[in-house]
Amino acid sequence: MGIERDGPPSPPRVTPGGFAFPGTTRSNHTGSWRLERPLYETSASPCHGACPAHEEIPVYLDHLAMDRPREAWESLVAANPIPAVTGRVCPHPCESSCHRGAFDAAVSIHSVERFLGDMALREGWSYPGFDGEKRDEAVAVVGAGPAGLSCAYHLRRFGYRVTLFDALPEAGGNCRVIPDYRLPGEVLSREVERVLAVGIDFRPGTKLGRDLSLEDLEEGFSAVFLAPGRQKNRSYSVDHALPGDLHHGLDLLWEWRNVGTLPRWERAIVVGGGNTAIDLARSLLRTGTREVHVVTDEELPGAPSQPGRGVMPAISREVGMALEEGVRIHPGRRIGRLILREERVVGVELVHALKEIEGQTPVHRAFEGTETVLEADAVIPAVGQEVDPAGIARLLRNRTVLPVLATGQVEGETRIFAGGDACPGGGIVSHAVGSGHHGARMIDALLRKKELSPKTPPTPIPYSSLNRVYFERRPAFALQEAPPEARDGFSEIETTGPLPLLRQEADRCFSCGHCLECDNCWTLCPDGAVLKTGGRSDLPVPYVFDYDYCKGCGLCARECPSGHIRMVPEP
Amino acid sequence: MREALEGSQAIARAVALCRPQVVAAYPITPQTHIVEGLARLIADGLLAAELVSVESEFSAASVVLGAAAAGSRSYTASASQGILLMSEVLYNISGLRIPVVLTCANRAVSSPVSIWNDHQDSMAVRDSGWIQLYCADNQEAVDTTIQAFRISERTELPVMVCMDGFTLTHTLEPIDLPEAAQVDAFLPPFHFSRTLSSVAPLSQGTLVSPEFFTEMRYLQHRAFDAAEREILETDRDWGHLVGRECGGLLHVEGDREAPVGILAMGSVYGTLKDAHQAGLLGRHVRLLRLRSFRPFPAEAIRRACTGLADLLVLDRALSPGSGGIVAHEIRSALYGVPGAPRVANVVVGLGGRNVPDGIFREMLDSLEKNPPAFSFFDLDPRKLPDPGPDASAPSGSLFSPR
Amino acid sequence: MVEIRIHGRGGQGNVLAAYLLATAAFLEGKYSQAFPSFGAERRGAPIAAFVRIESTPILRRSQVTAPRYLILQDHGLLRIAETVTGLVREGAILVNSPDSADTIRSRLGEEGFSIDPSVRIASIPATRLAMELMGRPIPNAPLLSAFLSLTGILSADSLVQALSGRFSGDVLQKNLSLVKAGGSLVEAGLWKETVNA
Amino acid sequence: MTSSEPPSPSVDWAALRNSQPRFSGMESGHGACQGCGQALATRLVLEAAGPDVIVANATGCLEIFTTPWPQSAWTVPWIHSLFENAAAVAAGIEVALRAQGRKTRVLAFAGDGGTFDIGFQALSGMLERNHDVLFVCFDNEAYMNTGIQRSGSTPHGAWTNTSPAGKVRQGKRHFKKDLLAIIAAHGIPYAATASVAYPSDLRTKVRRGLDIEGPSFLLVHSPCPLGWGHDSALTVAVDRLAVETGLFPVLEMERGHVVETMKIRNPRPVREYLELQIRFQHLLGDSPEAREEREHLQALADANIERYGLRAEAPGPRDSEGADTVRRGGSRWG
Repeated sequence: MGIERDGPPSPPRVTPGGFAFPGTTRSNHTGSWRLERPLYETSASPCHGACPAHEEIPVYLDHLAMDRPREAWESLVAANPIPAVTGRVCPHPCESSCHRGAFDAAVSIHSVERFLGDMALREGWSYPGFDGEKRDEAVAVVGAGPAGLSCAYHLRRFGYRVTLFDALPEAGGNCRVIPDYRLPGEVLSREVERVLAVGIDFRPGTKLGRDLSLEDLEEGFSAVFLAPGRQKNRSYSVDHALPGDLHHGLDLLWEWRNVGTLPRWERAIVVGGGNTAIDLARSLLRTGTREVHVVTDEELPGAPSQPGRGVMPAISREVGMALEEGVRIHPGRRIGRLILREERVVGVELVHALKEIEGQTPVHRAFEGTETVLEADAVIPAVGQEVDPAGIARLLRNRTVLPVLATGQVEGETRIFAGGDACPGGGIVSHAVGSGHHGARMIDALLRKKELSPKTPPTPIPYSSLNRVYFERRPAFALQEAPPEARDGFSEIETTGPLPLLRQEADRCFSCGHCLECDNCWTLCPDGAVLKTGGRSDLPVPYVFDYDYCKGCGLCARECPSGHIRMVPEP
Repeated sequence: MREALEGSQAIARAVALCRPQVVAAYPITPQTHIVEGLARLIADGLLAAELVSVESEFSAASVVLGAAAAGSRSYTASASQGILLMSEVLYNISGLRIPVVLTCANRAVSSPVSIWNDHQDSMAVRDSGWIQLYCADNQEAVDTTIQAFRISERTELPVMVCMDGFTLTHTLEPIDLPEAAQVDAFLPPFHFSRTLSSVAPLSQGTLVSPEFFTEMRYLQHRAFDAAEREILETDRDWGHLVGRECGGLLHVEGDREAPVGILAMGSVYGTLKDAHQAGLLGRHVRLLRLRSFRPFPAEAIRRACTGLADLLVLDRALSPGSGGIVAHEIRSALYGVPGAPRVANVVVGLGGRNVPDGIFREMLDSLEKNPPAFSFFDLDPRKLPDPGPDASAPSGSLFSPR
Repeated sequence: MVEIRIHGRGGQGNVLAAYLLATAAFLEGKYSQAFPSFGAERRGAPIAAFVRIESTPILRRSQVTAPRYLILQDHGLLRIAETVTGLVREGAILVNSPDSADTIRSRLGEEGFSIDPSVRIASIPATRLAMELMGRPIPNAPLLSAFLSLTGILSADSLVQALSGRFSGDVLQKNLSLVKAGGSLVEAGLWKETVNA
Repeated sequence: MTSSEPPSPSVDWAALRNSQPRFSGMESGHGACQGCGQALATRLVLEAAGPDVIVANATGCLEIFTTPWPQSAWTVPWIHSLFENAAAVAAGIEVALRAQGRKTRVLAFAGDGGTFDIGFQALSGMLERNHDVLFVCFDNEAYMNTGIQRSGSTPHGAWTNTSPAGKVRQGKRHFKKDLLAIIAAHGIPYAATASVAYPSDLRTKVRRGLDIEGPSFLLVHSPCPLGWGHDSALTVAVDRLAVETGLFPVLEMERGHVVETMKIRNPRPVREYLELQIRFQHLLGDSPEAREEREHLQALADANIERYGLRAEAPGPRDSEGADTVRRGGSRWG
């Protein structure tokens, strides 16, 4: 005997005229035909991959597009608690990576982020996600800049007790020196206050190395997150010469923030290509300095560049606006000599120069015989800051920045983590936010005695995986920008738009790798093998494949606009 | 009520009495007057039915298929080429077991073209799964038409009422038309158990695999057993209602004890009976009139043939290369029956050729001369291109060209 | 059984004449049968129609090959052999013609037909009558009327009743006047003994 | 990266299937080929038509793959009679319903064989007699049910088993029958063409056809992966190209006059369409014959664009790029 069934099935009985009852092919499971099966698979969007704060951008864009601004904000603050700040000051690398940029124009993500941040402040929304498990462990966070705030915030969400120390009387870190025309102080204050209000024990005016030691923290807390930032001005001189009344750029900005005054010069030269230089240059123009020059050996953002050539790190939009406003930028130059009368600066000798990046270290080169003279009554270095070793010298071990592992732990330490500007890389607010978030997650893993497995950066879904035929070209939303001639004061240059416009902008999102819930798969399956789950709790939303009937034709995957469906061989 | 009516008009009136909701037809001689009559009844408001004047017989059959499947009593009529053009649909209607009534105004099938009467058209679709009832006169055609709706609806088999073209359709004679109330009492409102309806949706006309096809066909075949009983019962009921019957499946009369019989279908039987009554047959003869060709009443035939030595079967259609058609089936029914009569088969009256009352005696006389099993009885060999050795044989003698 | 063959041309109302005759018979309680020659002929071509009248049910379905009476809707039909074929001895022919019966008989001889002396012939100018009274050359009503008058097999009233079943209004009135006129053109009962023979 | 879980045995799939927010006139488990354009088109038509319909179906793939007795995929009342009589059967159903005073709508389904060719007479008669029937032709441009033989709808140059490409012939010699012009000549209230690549447009047309009293006709271009020789995943993509090349004009007619067309902003070269399909492979080579046929097809597409005025510069809601852009949030049918 070969193969036999248990008992022969009784055959169906024939009907007059051969009629059949409706819908009975359901007993015919055509899924057995399948060689490949489709899977719903969320892939990383390029914007998410590019976002230093790890925001799930397509998710909150989707919420807003579907007219759920609060849900949008809530999913946004699941990664970044200060979107009104980052929405203004972040150079939004997300937009540079946006696939929509290759189609018509990148989605104006920062406009949406800022809009949601503002709306939350206006509406008084409070953060979601603080009603979970409460933990006994206490964690210390040093530095109430964006990294420290972010870390403290996420630790609170995980249920920890958090004490946040800062040397300054206010939280906010270097964000405080960003001029009001970019980031109104009130916006910053309100977001910072909201963060602190999640139950963080904030200790202002408490400086590590002066008011408490690392050992105190190690003893009093289960873990420590260090985010002291870079507060110490990098030393500057031109062949060891310095003007007598040397002002550092960042100090001037703090002076403006705290005292409300800035010196008025006839002609000031700001040295440096970063945001501090640009912020200061523009602030000086606004406060009465007649002429402001910026000298940098880097190239202007967006200028034709050779590989390895240094580009001004300042946000390109800001550089552009500075130029519009009358700041004179001298790229590819450096000051070769200060022209001093007594100790007073009367001018500088500029020389053609360039900055090349070879490996990790920049190389500055100047070219003799290209000197020109620029008269000036002030030279202000804004060439960056360094980490203040006070209290953390043990960890720095003669390095300029805190060495951290991928786990966020300081090299050689178990319970000490670090993030923000004090660590290598960084320099922008959203990066600080992201590092604080990362630190919080790693601390959580440590305290829960789980493996500290940092997320590997996701590979974003390629442009070719999208089915662009389902999208219509539409112009991108742009923030309203005051014309240069009207930018005399410190009121904000950019103003946002009404909800419907931002909603439309959010709707431009391709949702790369995410389900748009567009119904294409549900609509186009010839076999009716895609089912809507309709919010059922026992099933993933919004669709499932009914593999009883899916023949594996691949039509759904081919027609998915956002690359959310992948065909895989049948197991 | 008794009226002098042309056969076609009588059929139109009889159909109207059955209150069909849909009538679809394409004109073809000699069927035209039937549908024209119905059109006039509808135009005059005497019949509330949808008349669909289709673009072909094919569509006529298709329309009544759809209409009956959708729950309406439906009627069509045709003849000759029209029946053949319908044939694919005819198989379909019966296979779907949809009740429909069709009048076939029997006519020859071309080529060569003949608009006149014989039975080639209905015989061509004898295997299509339709009940076929042949009428001897117009009264019977009227009564059979009304009966046909009931038989069809009870058996879920379509019924073809066969009446000879011109000979009946165009002949005016007195007809007893039943009263509307009588027909209403006899024929309940149309009901089809598998009516297309979104309330109880069914799928009809499915693909049936070899695994089940035989059983499907068997079911259809068995339905004809039930149809035999239904035809008899319906005729009997009709008789109780109006006082006349149509002959059930097979009508036997004449000299019941005679050793010789003649079997015929359709209007030629009237002439035969007339000749018998007038004594023109010259001998005692048993007369058999086959009313139901499908279902084929084999048992009734065997009973009716008891005691016969010879049976002459008249065919009015031809299966070229074989012979008559009815006779084959009669022989088949008698096969193996002890003492079964010899069966002689003649084809007469093809393409409207007149069948005079004198011809029957010649046929009977020929039986005594050991006739061939099959012959063209009214063939005139003088008209053949190569008359051959029998060219001198007079018209009316048994002659087989084979 | 009385068997009648009516000859005419397509469009002259030949079949209608047969139907009227059979209907009139039916109205008198007789059995009757009327049918056309089943031709495929078009308007104007010679055609025939048949009538059978009997006091018992009629079973016969064959064509009328040996009629007792011929009714001819125009005398031109006399040139066609089929017209007179099969007429029984002592049969009779009624012809729509302005010519006299004798002229017609002699013309038949000229056409090569040998007519048995027992055959009776009568004629009326039915077309002329129809043109006068109805304005259309439809001769059948006066012909039928004359035929009934000659033979007496049915009453003129029955014909009137049959016509009333088919026509109404002006057409009916004109037909009725044609019936009246047609009947008056022949001698009533002239062929009666033939019928009874 | 997160993946959907394999079906959980605890899920009541039947209940989930029965609670879908759409009407299912043709159930799963039918035996259509993978990626069948006709199955997709039929599903869409029935969804738009809703449950209160009766379908008369011509012989063809659709009938075969939906009703393997004792099963049927149909949930609406359905009858299949023959290849060539769908229109007449539907007409019969329609008059019966009218006689009974029932309001159920009647649909006739046929392929291009049952419409352009063998079923054309019955269709013409049905249209002429003004039956209130929506006749839907699923046009896959050949007799696919019998194994890919040419039909009156097969485009010029296409390979089929009865119009093979060989040494002296380049596929079908004759042109695709201009059925729409013939339909137009009937002067019926509504006729339209549609494509499975534009489901919303298709749905709108089904509803319009059913709403209008009297006969209406809908020609739905329905790719056949088997007969056209394209990947089963490309059914919609191929059909979109059929529209965007101009080879298959999408339009609406009322009383024989074109009243609306789906505009093409960026007509695609015919070659892009041909390249996806094996039935046109012989036209892709460098031989003069292939080039000539290719140019011929391009000219036919251009002529369609010109004849129906399909070009548009500005975006419109019903142009080939804007007609079925996605709406997020499950509102595809909104």
